[in-house]
Amino acid sequence: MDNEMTLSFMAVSDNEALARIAITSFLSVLDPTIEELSEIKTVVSEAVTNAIIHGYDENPNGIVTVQASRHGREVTITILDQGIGIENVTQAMEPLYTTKPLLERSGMGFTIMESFTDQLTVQSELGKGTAVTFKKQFQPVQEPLYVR
Amino acid sequence: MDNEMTLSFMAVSDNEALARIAITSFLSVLDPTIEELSEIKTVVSEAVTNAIIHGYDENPNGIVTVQASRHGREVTITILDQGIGIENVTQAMEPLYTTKPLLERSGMGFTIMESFTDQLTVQSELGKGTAVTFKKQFQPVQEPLYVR
Amino acid sequence: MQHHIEITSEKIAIIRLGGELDHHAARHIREDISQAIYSGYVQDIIWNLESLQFMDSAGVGLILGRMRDLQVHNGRTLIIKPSSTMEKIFQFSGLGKYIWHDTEQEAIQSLGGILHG
Amino acid sequence: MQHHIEITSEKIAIIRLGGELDHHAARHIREDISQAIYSGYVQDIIWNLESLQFMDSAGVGLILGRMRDLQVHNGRTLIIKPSSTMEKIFQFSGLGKYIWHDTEQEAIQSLGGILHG
Ligand SMILES: Nc1ncnc2c1ncn2[C@@H]1O[C@H](COP(=O)(O)OP(=O)(O)O)[C@@H](O)[C@H]1O
Ligand SMILES: Nc1ncnc2c1ncn2[C@@H]1O[C@H](COP(=O)(O)OP(=O)(O)O)[C@@H](O)[C@H]1O
Repeated sequence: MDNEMTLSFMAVSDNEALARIAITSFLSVLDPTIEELSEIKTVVSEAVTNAIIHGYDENPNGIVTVQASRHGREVTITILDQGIGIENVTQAMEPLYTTKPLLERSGMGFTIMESFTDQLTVQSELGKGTAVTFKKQFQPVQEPLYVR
Repeated sequence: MDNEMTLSFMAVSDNEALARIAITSFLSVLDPTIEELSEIKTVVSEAVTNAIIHGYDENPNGIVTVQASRHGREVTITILDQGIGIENVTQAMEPLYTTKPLLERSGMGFTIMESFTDQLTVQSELGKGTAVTFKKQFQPVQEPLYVR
Repeated sequence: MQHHIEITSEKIAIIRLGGELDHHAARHIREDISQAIYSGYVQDIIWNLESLQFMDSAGVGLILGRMRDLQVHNGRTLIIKPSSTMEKIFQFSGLGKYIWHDTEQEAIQSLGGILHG
Repeated sequence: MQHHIEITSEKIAIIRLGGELDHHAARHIREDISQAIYSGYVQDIIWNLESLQFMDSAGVGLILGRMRDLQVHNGRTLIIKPSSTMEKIFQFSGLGKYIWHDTEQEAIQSLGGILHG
Protein backbone atom coordinates (compact mmCIF):
# COMPACT_ATOMS: atom_id res chain seq x y z
CA MET A 1 0.00 0.00 0.00
CA ASP A 2 1.50 3.37 -0.99
CA ASN A 3 -0.84 5.49 1.08
CA GLU A 4 -3.90 5.04 3.19
CA MET A 5 -6.29 7.34 5.02
CA THR A 6 -9.45 7.01 7.06
CA LEU A 7 -11.73 9.98 7.66
CA SER A 8 -14.76 9.82 9.98
CA PHE A 9 -17.21 12.62 10.68
CA MET A 10 -20.68 13.39 11.99
CA ALA A 11 -23.61 13.01 9.62
CA VAL A 12 -24.03 16.71 8.90
CA SER A 13 -24.24 17.94 5.36
CA ASP A 14 -21.35 20.43 5.71
CA ASN A 15 -19.10 17.40 5.81
CA GLU A 16 -19.90 16.42 2.22
CA ALA A 17 -17.41 19.09 1.17
CA LEU A 18 -14.87 17.86 3.75
CA ALA A 19 -14.97 14.35 2.27
CA ARG A 20 -14.44 15.66 -1.27
CA ILE A 21 -11.57 17.90 -0.25
CA ALA A 22 -9.80 15.15 1.69
CA ILE A 23 -10.05 12.78 -1.29
CA THR A 24 -8.80 15.50 -3.63
CA SER A 25 -5.74 16.00 -1.45
CA PHE A 26 -5.21 12.24 -1.09
CA LEU A 27 -5.20 11.84 -4.89
CA SER A 28 -3.09 14.88 -5.71
CA VAL A 29 0.13 12.85 -5.83
CA LEU A 30 -1.33 10.99 -8.85
CA ASP A 31 -1.72 14.24 -10.75
CA PRO A 32 -5.18 13.18 -12.00
CA THR A 33 -6.85 14.85 -14.98
CA ILE A 34 -9.59 17.39 -14.21
CA GLU A 35 -12.06 14.83 -15.53
CA GLU A 36 -10.79 11.96 -13.37
CA LEU A 37 -10.79 14.16 -10.30
CA SER A 38 -14.23 15.62 -10.81
CA GLU A 39 -15.68 12.16 -11.46
CA ILE A 40 -14.18 10.66 -8.30
CA LYS A 41 -15.30 13.68 -6.26
CA THR A 42 -18.82 13.15 -7.61
CA VAL A 43 -18.78 9.48 -6.61
CA VAL A 44 -17.57 10.27 -3.09
CA SER A 45 -20.15 13.02 -2.78
CA GLU A 46 -22.98 10.68 -3.81
CA ALA A 47 -22.00 7.95 -1.37
CA VAL A 48 -21.37 10.33 1.55
CA THR A 49 -24.66 12.16 0.93
CA ASN A 50 -26.47 8.82 0.87
CA ALA A 51 -24.93 7.79 4.20
CA ILE A 52 -26.03 11.09 5.75
CA ILE A 53 -29.55 11.41 4.38
CA HIS A 54 -30.58 7.80 3.80
CA GLY A 55 -28.39 5.89 6.27
CA TYR A 56 -28.87 8.28 9.20
CA ASP A 57 -31.86 10.36 8.12
CA GLU A 58 -29.60 13.34 8.91
CA ASN A 59 -29.26 12.42 12.57
CA PRO A 60 -25.95 14.20 13.32
CA ASN A 61 -24.92 11.55 15.85
CA GLY A 62 -24.38 9.09 13.02
CA ILE A 63 -20.76 8.64 11.99
CA VAL A 64 -19.77 8.37 8.33
CA THR A 65 -16.39 6.88 7.46
CA VAL A 66 -14.41 7.31 4.26
CA GLN A 67 -11.48 4.91 3.79
CA ALA A 68 -9.09 5.37 0.90
CA SER A 69 -6.02 3.43 -0.12
CA ARG A 70 -3.68 3.78 -3.05
CA HIS A 71 -1.51 1.15 -4.62
CA GLY A 72 0.39 2.61 -7.54
CA ARG A 73 -2.30 4.26 -9.65
CA GLU A 74 -5.13 2.09 -8.35
CA VAL A 75 -7.32 3.71 -5.72
CA THR A 76 -9.88 1.92 -3.55
CA ILE A 77 -12.41 3.96 -1.58
CA THR A 78 -15.01 2.68 0.88
CA ILE A 79 -17.80 4.80 2.36
CA LEU A 80 -19.39 3.26 5.45
CA ASP A 81 -22.29 4.00 7.74
CA GLN A 82 -23.92 2.15 10.63
CA GLY A 83 -27.33 3.43 9.63
CA ILE A 84 -30.61 1.84 8.59
CA GLY A 85 -29.22 -0.26 5.75
CA ILE A 86 -30.82 -1.12 2.41
CA GLU A 87 -33.46 -3.84 2.15
CA ASN A 88 -33.12 -4.51 -1.56
CA VAL A 89 -29.79 -3.42 -3.00
CA THR A 90 -30.65 -4.41 -6.57
CA GLN A 91 -33.74 -2.24 -6.53
CA ALA A 92 -31.89 0.64 -4.83
CA MET A 93 -29.33 0.63 -7.62
CA GLU A 94 -31.90 1.06 -10.39
CA PRO A 95 -31.73 4.42 -12.13
CA LEU A 96 -34.30 6.92 -10.82
CA TYR A 97 -35.18 4.76 -7.81
CA THR A 98 -35.32 6.89 -4.67
CA THR A 99 -37.04 6.65 -1.31
CA LYS A 100 -36.68 10.39 -0.69
CA PRO A 101 -38.41 12.15 -3.59
CA LEU A 102 -39.56 14.90 -1.21
CA LEU A 103 -35.91 15.84 -0.60
CA GLU A 104 -35.68 16.16 -4.40
CA ARG A 105 -33.36 13.18 -4.65
CA SER A 106 -33.16 12.08 -8.25
CA GLY A 107 -32.43 8.39 -7.71
CA MET A 108 -29.31 8.74 -9.87
CA GLY A 109 -26.67 8.33 -7.15
CA PHE A 110 -25.83 4.67 -7.70
CA THR A 111 -25.98 5.04 -11.50
CA ILE A 112 -23.41 7.83 -11.32
CA MET A 113 -21.22 5.83 -8.92
CA GLU A 114 -21.27 2.85 -11.28
CA SER A 115 -20.59 4.92 -14.38
CA PHE A 116 -17.66 6.84 -12.92
CA THR A 117 -15.78 3.92 -11.36
CA ASP A 118 -14.18 0.70 -12.61
CA GLN A 119 -15.82 -1.47 -9.98
CA LEU A 120 -18.55 -0.87 -7.41
CA THR A 121 -19.61 -3.14 -4.54
CA VAL A 122 -22.47 -2.42 -2.18
CA GLN A 123 -22.82 -4.37 1.05
CA SER A 124 -25.76 -3.59 3.26
CA GLU A 125 -27.75 -5.09 6.06
CA LEU A 126 -31.02 -3.74 7.42
CA GLY A 127 -30.46 -2.04 10.77
CA LYS A 128 -26.69 -2.59 10.54
CA GLY A 129 -25.53 -0.18 7.88
CA THR A 130 -24.10 0.12 4.41
CA ALA A 131 -20.63 -0.07 2.86
CA VAL A 132 -20.05 1.14 -0.68
CA THR A 133 -16.64 0.27 -2.13
CA PHE A 134 -15.26 1.35 -5.45
CA LYS A 135 -12.03 0.99 -7.34
CA LYS A 136 -10.59 3.27 -9.95
CA GLN A 137 -7.44 2.95 -12.01
CA PHE A 138 -5.95 6.36 -12.79
CA GLN A 139 -4.40 6.86 -16.19
CA PRO A 140 -0.64 7.27 -16.39
CA VAL A 141 0.44 10.90 -16.49
CA GLN A 142 2.72 10.36 -19.48
CA GLU A 143 1.71 8.14 -22.35
CA PRO A 144 4.11 5.23 -22.81
CA LEU A 145 6.37 5.67 -25.83
CA TYR A 146 5.36 2.45 -27.49
CA VAL A 147 1.83 1.20 -27.12
CA ARG A 148 0.85 -2.13 -28.53
CA MET B 1 -20.65 18.91 19.96
CA ASP B 2 -21.46 20.75 16.73
CA ASN B 3 -19.10 18.78 14.53
CA GLU B 4 -16.42 16.19 14.90
CA MET B 5 -13.96 14.50 12.58
CA THR B 6 -11.16 11.97 12.86
CA LEU B 7 -8.55 11.59 10.15
CA SER B 8 -5.90 8.86 10.19
CA PHE B 9 -3.15 8.34 7.65
CA MET B 10 0.18 6.68 7.06
CA ALA B 11 3.31 8.45 8.29
CA VAL B 12 4.39 9.79 4.91
CA SER B 13 5.23 13.43 4.49
CA ASP B 14 2.72 14.00 1.63
CA ASN B 15 0.04 13.67 4.27
CA GLU B 16 1.12 16.84 6.07
CA ALA B 17 -0.78 18.76 3.38
CA LEU B 18 -3.78 16.41 3.71
CA ALA B 19 -4.02 17.16 7.44
CA ARG B 20 -3.91 20.91 6.83
CA ILE B 21 -6.50 20.80 4.10
CA ALA B 22 -8.92 18.67 6.14
CA ILE B 23 -8.65 21.06 9.09
CA THR B 24 -9.18 24.04 6.78
CA SER B 25 -12.37 22.50 5.46
CA PHE B 26 -13.51 21.51 8.95
CA LEU B 27 -13.11 25.12 10.15
CA SER B 28 -14.61 26.83 7.10
CA VAL B 29 -18.07 27.05 8.68
CA LEU B 30 -16.54 29.40 11.31
CA ASP B 31 -15.43 31.80 8.60
CA PRO B 32 -12.05 32.28 10.33
CA THR B 33 -9.79 35.23 9.55
CA ILE B 34 -6.81 34.54 7.27
CA GLU B 35 -4.59 34.96 10.34
CA GLU B 36 -6.55 32.52 12.51
CA LEU B 37 -6.60 29.96 9.73
CA SER B 38 -2.93 30.20 8.85
CA GLU B 39 -1.97 29.95 12.53
CA ILE B 40 -4.05 26.85 13.13
CA LYS B 41 -2.74 25.26 9.93
CA THR B 42 0.79 25.92 11.16
CA VAL B 43 0.05 24.27 14.50
CA VAL B 44 -1.44 21.19 12.84
CA SER B 45 1.46 21.01 10.43
CA GLU B 46 4.02 21.14 13.28
CA ALA B 47 2.33 18.40 15.28
CA VAL B 48 1.73 16.12 12.28
CA THR B 49 5.30 16.56 11.05
CA ASN B 50 6.58 15.71 14.54
CA ALA B 51 4.49 12.53 14.64
CA ILE B 52 5.88 11.48 11.24
CA ILE B 53 9.56 12.34 11.68
CA HIS B 54 10.09 12.05 15.44
CA GLY B 55 7.35 9.63 16.50
CA TYR B 56 7.81 7.18 13.62
CA ASP B 57 11.20 8.16 12.20
CA GLU B 58 9.32 8.30 8.85
CA ASN B 59 8.41 4.62 8.93
CA PRO B 60 5.34 4.74 6.66
CA ASN B 61 3.62 1.94 8.56
CA GLY B 62 3.05 4.30 11.47
CA ILE B 63 -0.44 5.78 11.66
CA VAL B 64 -1.00 9.42 12.57
CA THR B 65 -4.43 10.49 13.78
CA VAL B 66 -5.92 13.97 13.78
CA GLN B 67 -9.09 14.43 15.84
CA ALA B 68 -11.00 17.68 15.70
CA SER B 69 -14.18 18.79 17.42
CA ARG B 70 -16.05 22.05 17.39
CA HIS B 71 -18.41 23.39 19.99
CA GLY B 72 -19.66 26.80 18.96
CA ARG B 73 -16.52 28.74 18.14
CA GLU B 74 -14.25 26.64 20.31
CA VAL B 75 -12.16 24.06 18.49
CA THR B 76 -10.20 21.22 20.07
CA ILE B 77 -7.66 19.31 18.01
CA THR B 78 -5.60 16.29 19.04
CA ILE B 79 -2.73 14.83 17.02
CA LEU B 80 -1.79 11.30 18.07
CA ASP B 81 0.88 8.78 17.24
CA GLN B 82 1.85 5.38 18.64
CA GLY B 83 5.51 6.06 18.03
CA ILE B 84 8.61 6.25 20.20
CA GLY B 85 7.27 8.82 22.66
CA ILE B 86 9.13 11.66 24.38
CA GLU B 87 11.31 10.99 27.43
CA ASN B 88 11.33 14.51 28.82
CA VAL B 89 8.42 16.63 27.63
CA THR B 90 9.55 19.79 29.47
CA GLN B 91 12.90 19.67 27.73
CA ALA B 92 11.32 18.85 24.36
CA MET B 93 9.15 21.95 24.63
CA GLU B 94 12.07 24.33 25.12
CA PRO B 95 12.65 26.68 22.19
CA LEU B 96 15.40 25.50 19.83
CA TYR B 97 15.56 22.02 21.40
CA THR B 98 15.62 19.37 18.71
CA THR B 99 16.85 15.79 18.44
CA LYS B 100 17.00 15.97 14.63
CA PRO B 101 19.33 18.86 13.76
CA LEU B 102 20.58 16.89 10.73
CA LEU B 103 17.08 17.03 9.24
CA GLU B 104 17.36 20.82 9.69
CA ARG B 105 14.68 20.85 12.35
CA SER B 106 14.76 24.17 14.14
CA GLY B 107 13.40 23.04 17.51
CA MET B 108 10.67 25.69 17.24
CA GLY B 109 7.69 23.36 16.73
CA PHE B 110 6.37 23.34 20.29
CA THR B 111 7.06 27.05 20.76
CA ILE B 112 4.93 27.81 17.68
CA MET B 113 2.19 25.44 18.85
CA GLU B 114 2.07 27.16 22.24
CA SER B 115 2.10 30.66 20.80
CA PHE B 116 -0.65 30.06 18.26
CA THR B 117 -3.17 28.28 20.52
CA ASP B 118 -5.05 29.13 23.70
CA GLN B 119 -4.10 25.92 25.46
CA LEU B 120 -1.66 23.10 24.68
CA THR B 121 -1.32 19.73 26.41
CA VAL B 122 1.31 17.14 25.57
CA GLN B 123 0.95 13.59 26.82
CA SER B 124 3.67 11.16 25.97
CA GLU B 125 5.05 7.84 27.10
CA LEU B 126 8.29 6.28 25.91
CA GLY B 127 7.59 3.45 23.52
CA LYS B 128 3.84 4.13 23.60
CA GLY B 129 3.41 7.35 21.68
CA THR B 130 2.47 10.98 21.92
CA ALA B 131 -0.76 12.99 22.01
CA VAL B 132 -0.72 16.74 21.49
CA THR B 133 -4.01 18.50 22.22
CA PHE B 134 -4.80 22.14 21.71
CA LYS B 135 -7.78 24.40 22.06
CA LYS B 136 -8.52 27.58 20.21
CA GLN B 137 -11.39 30.00 20.55
CA PHE B 138 -12.23 31.63 17.22
CA GLN B 139 -13.24 35.27 17.24
CA PRO B 140 -16.85 36.14 16.40
CA VAL B 141 -17.31 37.03 12.73
CA GLN B 142 -19.11 40.29 13.43
CA GLU B 143 -17.90 42.65 16.12
CA PRO B 144 -20.55 43.25 18.79
CA LEU B 145 -22.18 46.67 18.43
CA TYR B 146 -21.29 47.82 21.90
CA VAL B 147 -18.01 46.71 23.39
CA ARG B 148 -17.00 47.62 26.85
CA MET C 1 -22.10 28.24 -3.12
CA GLN C 2 -23.30 31.30 -4.96
CA HIS C 3 -26.41 31.82 -7.06
CA HIS C 4 -27.62 34.82 -8.93
CA ILE C 5 -31.06 35.10 -10.51
CA GLU C 6 -31.77 37.61 -13.24
CA ILE C 7 -35.27 37.83 -14.71
CA THR C 8 -35.75 39.36 -18.16
CA SER C 9 -38.81 41.29 -19.24
CA GLU C 10 -39.90 38.14 -21.15
CA LYS C 11 -40.04 36.25 -17.83
CA ILE C 12 -36.93 34.25 -18.59
CA ALA C 13 -34.98 33.58 -15.40
CA ILE C 14 -31.24 33.28 -15.91
CA ILE C 15 -29.86 31.40 -12.93
CA ARG C 16 -26.09 31.56 -12.63
CA LEU C 17 -24.60 29.08 -10.20
CA GLY C 18 -21.10 29.24 -8.75
CA GLY C 19 -19.10 27.14 -6.28
CA GLU C 20 -20.11 23.60 -5.36
CA LEU C 21 -23.63 22.28 -5.82
CA ASP C 22 -24.19 19.28 -3.55
CA HIS C 23 -27.09 18.19 -1.32
CA HIS C 24 -26.01 20.72 1.32
CA ALA C 25 -25.99 23.65 -1.09
CA ALA C 26 -29.08 22.60 -3.08
CA ARG C 27 -31.17 22.71 0.06
CA HIS C 28 -30.13 26.29 0.67
CA ILE C 29 -30.95 27.72 -2.74
CA ARG C 30 -34.07 25.72 -3.63
CA GLU C 31 -36.41 28.04 -1.73
CA ASP C 32 -35.11 31.22 -3.32
CA ILE C 33 -35.54 29.86 -6.81
CA SER C 34 -38.96 28.30 -6.20
CA GLN C 35 -40.19 31.56 -4.76
CA ALA C 36 -39.23 33.48 -7.88
CA ILE C 37 -41.13 30.95 -9.97
CA TYR C 38 -44.25 30.94 -7.82
CA SER C 39 -44.30 34.72 -7.62
CA GLY C 40 -45.32 34.41 -11.27
CA TYR C 41 -42.48 36.40 -12.73
CA VAL C 42 -40.81 33.38 -14.28
CA GLN C 43 -41.89 31.47 -17.37
CA ASP C 44 -38.67 29.82 -18.55
CA ILE C 45 -35.32 29.07 -16.93
CA ILE C 46 -31.80 29.16 -18.30
CA TRP C 47 -29.32 27.48 -15.98
CA ASN C 48 -25.87 28.90 -16.59
CA LEU C 49 -23.34 26.52 -15.03
CA GLU C 50 -20.21 28.23 -16.34
CA SER C 51 -18.94 29.20 -12.85
CA LEU C 52 -20.04 26.01 -11.14
CA GLN C 53 -16.96 24.18 -9.79
CA PHE C 54 -18.69 20.95 -8.83
CA MET C 55 -22.09 19.29 -9.10
CA ASP C 56 -23.42 15.90 -8.07
CA SER C 57 -26.91 14.40 -8.49
CA ALA C 58 -28.31 17.08 -6.16
CA GLY C 59 -28.04 19.36 -9.22
CA VAL C 60 -30.23 16.96 -11.20
CA GLY C 61 -32.78 17.00 -8.37
CA LEU C 62 -32.71 20.80 -8.22
CA ILE C 63 -33.26 21.25 -11.96
CA LEU C 64 -35.91 18.51 -12.21
CA GLY C 65 -37.72 20.05 -9.24
CA ARG C 66 -37.83 23.46 -10.90
CA MET C 67 -39.00 21.90 -14.18
CA ARG C 68 -41.91 20.54 -12.17
CA ASP C 69 -42.56 24.04 -10.76
CA LEU C 70 -42.58 25.42 -14.31
CA GLN C 71 -44.97 22.78 -15.64
CA VAL C 72 -48.07 24.71 -14.58
CA HIS C 73 -47.43 27.29 -17.27
CA ASN C 74 -45.52 25.09 -19.72
CA GLY C 75 -42.24 26.76 -18.95
CA ARG C 76 -39.09 25.65 -20.73
CA THR C 77 -35.63 24.79 -19.38
CA LEU C 78 -32.20 25.24 -20.92
CA ILE C 79 -28.88 24.24 -19.39
CA ILE C 80 -25.80 26.01 -20.68
CA LYS C 81 -22.07 25.57 -20.13
CA PRO C 82 -21.93 22.44 -17.97
CA SER C 83 -18.48 20.89 -17.46
CA SER C 84 -17.97 17.59 -19.23
CA THR C 85 -18.52 15.63 -15.99
CA MET C 86 -21.79 17.53 -15.40
CA GLU C 87 -22.80 16.87 -18.99
CA LYS C 88 -22.36 13.12 -18.40
CA ILE C 89 -24.48 13.33 -15.24
CA PHE C 90 -27.26 15.10 -17.18
CA GLN C 91 -27.04 12.51 -19.96
CA PHE C 92 -27.44 9.61 -17.49
CA SER C 93 -30.46 11.38 -15.97
CA GLY C 94 -32.30 12.06 -19.22
CA LEU C 95 -31.61 15.79 -19.06
CA GLY C 96 -29.13 15.71 -21.95
CA LYS C 97 -31.64 17.18 -24.37
CA TYR C 98 -31.89 20.39 -22.36
CA ILE C 99 -28.20 21.17 -22.73
CA TRP C 100 -27.43 23.93 -25.18
CA HIS C 101 -23.90 24.62 -26.31
CA ASP C 102 -24.60 28.28 -26.56
CA THR C 103 -23.99 31.57 -24.89
CA GLU C 104 -26.54 33.07 -22.53
CA GLN C 105 -27.64 35.54 -25.18
CA GLU C 106 -28.16 32.85 -27.79
CA ALA C 107 -30.13 30.81 -25.27
CA ILE C 108 -32.34 33.81 -24.47
CA GLN C 109 -32.89 34.36 -28.18
CA SER C 110 -33.83 30.75 -28.79
CA LEU C 111 -36.51 31.07 -26.12
CA GLY C 112 -37.90 34.04 -28.04
CA GLY C 113 -36.48 36.67 -25.75
CA ILE C 114 -34.85 39.93 -26.73
CA LEU C 115 -31.11 40.47 -26.47
CA HIS C 116 -29.89 42.92 -23.90
CA GLY C 117 -26.84 45.04 -24.71
CA MET D 1 5.74 23.94 -3.99
CA GLN D 2 7.63 26.14 -6.41
CA HIS D 3 11.00 27.78 -6.08
CA HIS D 4 12.89 29.99 -8.44
CA ILE D 5 16.50 31.07 -7.97
CA GLU D 6 17.92 34.08 -9.74
CA ILE D 7 21.56 35.02 -9.22
CA THR D 8 22.69 38.58 -9.90
CA SER D 9 26.14 39.52 -11.15
CA GLU D 10 26.96 40.62 -7.58
CA LYS D 11 26.41 37.03 -6.41
CA ILE D 12 23.14 37.84 -4.69
CA ALA D 13 20.73 34.91 -4.95
CA ILE D 14 17.08 35.92 -5.03
CA ILE D 15 15.06 32.88 -4.01
CA ARG D 16 11.36 33.21 -4.70
CA LEU D 17 9.21 30.60 -3.00
CA GLY D 18 5.63 29.74 -3.91
CA GLY D 19 3.04 27.27 -2.64
CA GLU D 20 3.37 25.55 0.72
CA LEU D 21 6.68 25.19 2.53
CA ASP D 22 6.50 22.35 5.04
CA HIS D 23 8.88 19.54 5.99
CA HIS D 24 7.90 17.61 2.85
CA ALA D 25 8.62 20.51 0.52
CA ALA D 26 11.73 21.77 2.35
CA ARG D 27 13.42 18.44 1.84
CA HIS D 28 12.86 18.68 -1.90
CA ILE D 29 14.30 22.13 -2.46
CA ARG D 30 17.15 22.14 0.07
CA GLU D 31 19.58 20.39 -2.30
CA ASP D 32 18.98 22.75 -5.21
CA ILE D 33 19.65 25.80 -3.11
CA SER D 34 22.68 24.38 -1.30
CA GLN D 35 24.19 23.41 -4.62
CA ALA D 36 23.95 26.96 -5.94
CA ILE D 37 25.69 28.22 -2.81
CA TYR D 38 28.47 25.65 -2.88
CA SER D 39 29.08 26.17 -6.57
CA GLY D 40 30.48 29.51 -5.38
CA TYR D 41 28.18 31.73 -7.35
CA VAL D 42 26.27 32.92 -4.30
CA GLN D 43 27.45 35.38 -1.66
CA ASP D 44 24.18 36.69 -0.18
CA ILE D 45 20.57 35.48 -0.24
CA ILE D 46 17.28 37.38 -0.48
CA TRP D 47 14.31 35.15 0.34
CA ASN D 48 11.22 36.56 -1.33
CA LEU D 49 8.17 34.98 0.34
CA GLU D 50 5.54 37.05 -1.44
CA SER D 51 4.01 34.05 -3.26
CA LEU D 52 4.39 31.60 -0.40
CA GLN D 53 0.93 30.42 0.72
CA PHE D 54 2.01 28.61 3.84
CA MET D 55 5.12 28.04 5.93
CA ASP D 56 5.78 26.20 9.17
CA SER D 57 9.02 25.78 11.15
CA ALA D 58 10.51 23.82 8.24
CA GLY D 59 10.98 27.25 6.64
CA VAL D 60 13.00 28.39 9.65
CA GLY D 61 15.16 25.27 9.34
CA LEU D 62 15.66 25.86 5.62
CA ILE D 63 16.73 29.48 6.03
CA LEU D 64 18.94 28.79 9.09
CA GLY D 65 20.58 25.93 7.19
CA ARG D 66 21.41 28.17 4.25
CA MET D 67 22.74 30.89 6.60
CA ARG D 68 25.12 28.23 7.84
CA ASP D 69 26.13 27.44 4.23
CA LEU D 70 26.81 31.14 3.65
CA GLN D 71 28.93 31.55 6.79
CA VAL D 72 32.12 30.42 5.08
CA HIS D 73 32.21 33.63 3.05
CA ASN D 74 30.33 35.85 5.48
CA GLY D 75 27.25 35.96 3.28
CA ARG D 76 24.21 37.95 4.36
CA THR D 77 20.53 37.00 4.47
CA LEU D 78 17.42 39.11 3.94
CA ILE D 79 13.83 37.92 4.16
CA ILE D 80 11.24 39.99 2.33
CA LYS D 81 7.42 39.94 2.18
CA PRO D 82 6.55 37.26 4.75
CA SER D 83 2.87 37.01 5.70
CA SER D 84 2.08 38.18 9.21
CA THR D 85 1.92 34.58 10.48
CA MET D 86 5.33 33.87 8.92
CA GLU D 87 6.69 37.05 10.46
CA LYS D 88 5.60 35.86 13.90
CA ILE D 89 7.32 32.51 13.31
CA PHE D 90 10.54 34.28 12.35
CA GLN D 91 10.29 36.52 15.43
CA PHE D 92 9.92 33.51 17.74
CA SER D 93 12.96 31.92 16.11
CA GLY D 94 15.26 34.92 16.35
CA LEU D 95 15.14 35.56 12.61
CA GLY D 96 13.08 38.73 12.99
CA LYS D 97 16.07 40.98 12.41
CA TYR D 98 16.56 39.60 8.90
CA ILE D 99 13.11 40.69 7.74
CA TRP D 100 13.08 43.71 5.48
CA HIS D 101 9.88 45.48 4.63
CA ASP D 102 11.14 46.31 1.21
CA THR D 103 10.83 45.40 -2.41
CA GLU D 104 13.26 43.00 -4.02
CA GLN D 105 15.04 45.85 -5.73
CA GLU D 106 15.49 47.83 -2.52
CA ALA D 107 16.76 44.69 -0.82
CA ILE D 108 19.30 44.16 -3.62
CA GLN D 109 20.38 47.76 -3.31
CA SER D 110 20.82 47.53 0.43
CA LEU D 111 23.17 44.59 -0.12
CA GLY D 112 25.21 46.83 -2.40
CA GLY D 113 23.97 45.29 -5.59
CA ILE D 114 23.01 47.12 -8.77
CA LEU D 115 19.40 47.53 -9.84
CA HIS D 116 18.25 45.68 -12.93
CA GLY D 117 15.71 47.36 -15.15
N1 LIG E 1 -26.21 4.53 2.79
C1 LIG E 1 -27.49 4.21 2.57
N2 LIG E 1 -28.28 3.79 3.59
C2 LIG E 1 -29.57 3.48 3.40
N3 LIG E 1 -30.18 3.54 2.21
C3 LIG E 1 -29.46 3.92 1.13
C4 LIG E 1 -28.09 4.28 1.26
N4 LIG E 1 -27.64 4.62 0.04
C5 LIG E 1 -28.66 4.49 -0.80
N5 LIG E 1 -29.78 4.06 -0.17
C6 LIG E 1 -31.10 3.78 -0.77
O1 LIG E 1 -30.92 3.63 -2.17
C7 LIG E 1 -31.77 4.55 -2.88
C8 LIG E 1 -31.11 4.96 -4.17
O2 LIG E 1 -29.93 5.68 -3.93
P1 LIG E 1 -29.35 6.64 -5.05
O3 LIG E 1 -29.28 5.91 -6.35
O4 LIG E 1 -28.09 7.21 -4.55
O5 LIG E 1 -30.44 7.76 -5.22
P2 LIG E 1 -30.91 8.96 -4.25
O6 LIG E 1 -29.83 9.26 -3.26
O7 LIG E 1 -31.13 10.09 -5.20
O8 LIG E 1 -32.17 8.49 -3.59
C9 LIG E 1 -31.98 5.67 -1.90
O9 LIG E 1 -33.13 6.43 -2.20
C10 LIG E 1 -32.09 4.91 -0.57
O10 LIG E 1 -33.36 4.35 -0.41
N1 LIG F 1 5.39 13.09 18.24
C1 LIG F 1 6.64 13.04 18.77
N2 LIG F 1 7.21 11.84 19.04
C2 LIG F 1 8.46 11.76 19.57
N3 LIG F 1 9.23 12.85 19.84
C3 LIG F 1 8.71 14.07 19.59
C4 LIG F 1 7.40 14.23 19.05
N4 LIG F 1 7.16 15.55 18.91
C5 LIG F 1 8.27 16.18 19.35
N5 LIG F 1 9.21 15.31 19.77
C6 LIG F 1 10.53 15.63 20.34
O1 LIG F 1 10.52 16.97 20.77
C7 LIG F 1 11.56 17.71 20.12
C8 LIG F 1 11.15 19.15 19.93
O2 LIG F 1 10.05 19.25 19.02
P1 LIG F 1 9.77 20.60 18.25
O3 LIG F 1 9.77 21.74 19.22
O4 LIG F 1 8.56 20.43 17.41
O5 LIG F 1 11.05 20.81 17.33
P2 LIG F 1 11.57 20.03 16.02
O6 LIG F 1 10.44 19.27 15.39
O7 LIG F 1 12.07 21.12 15.15
O8 LIG F 1 12.64 19.11 16.50
C9 LIG F 1 11.84 16.94 18.85
O9 LIG F 1 13.12 17.20 18.34
C10 LIG F 1 11.66 15.50 19.33
O10 LIG F 1 12.80 15.02 20.00
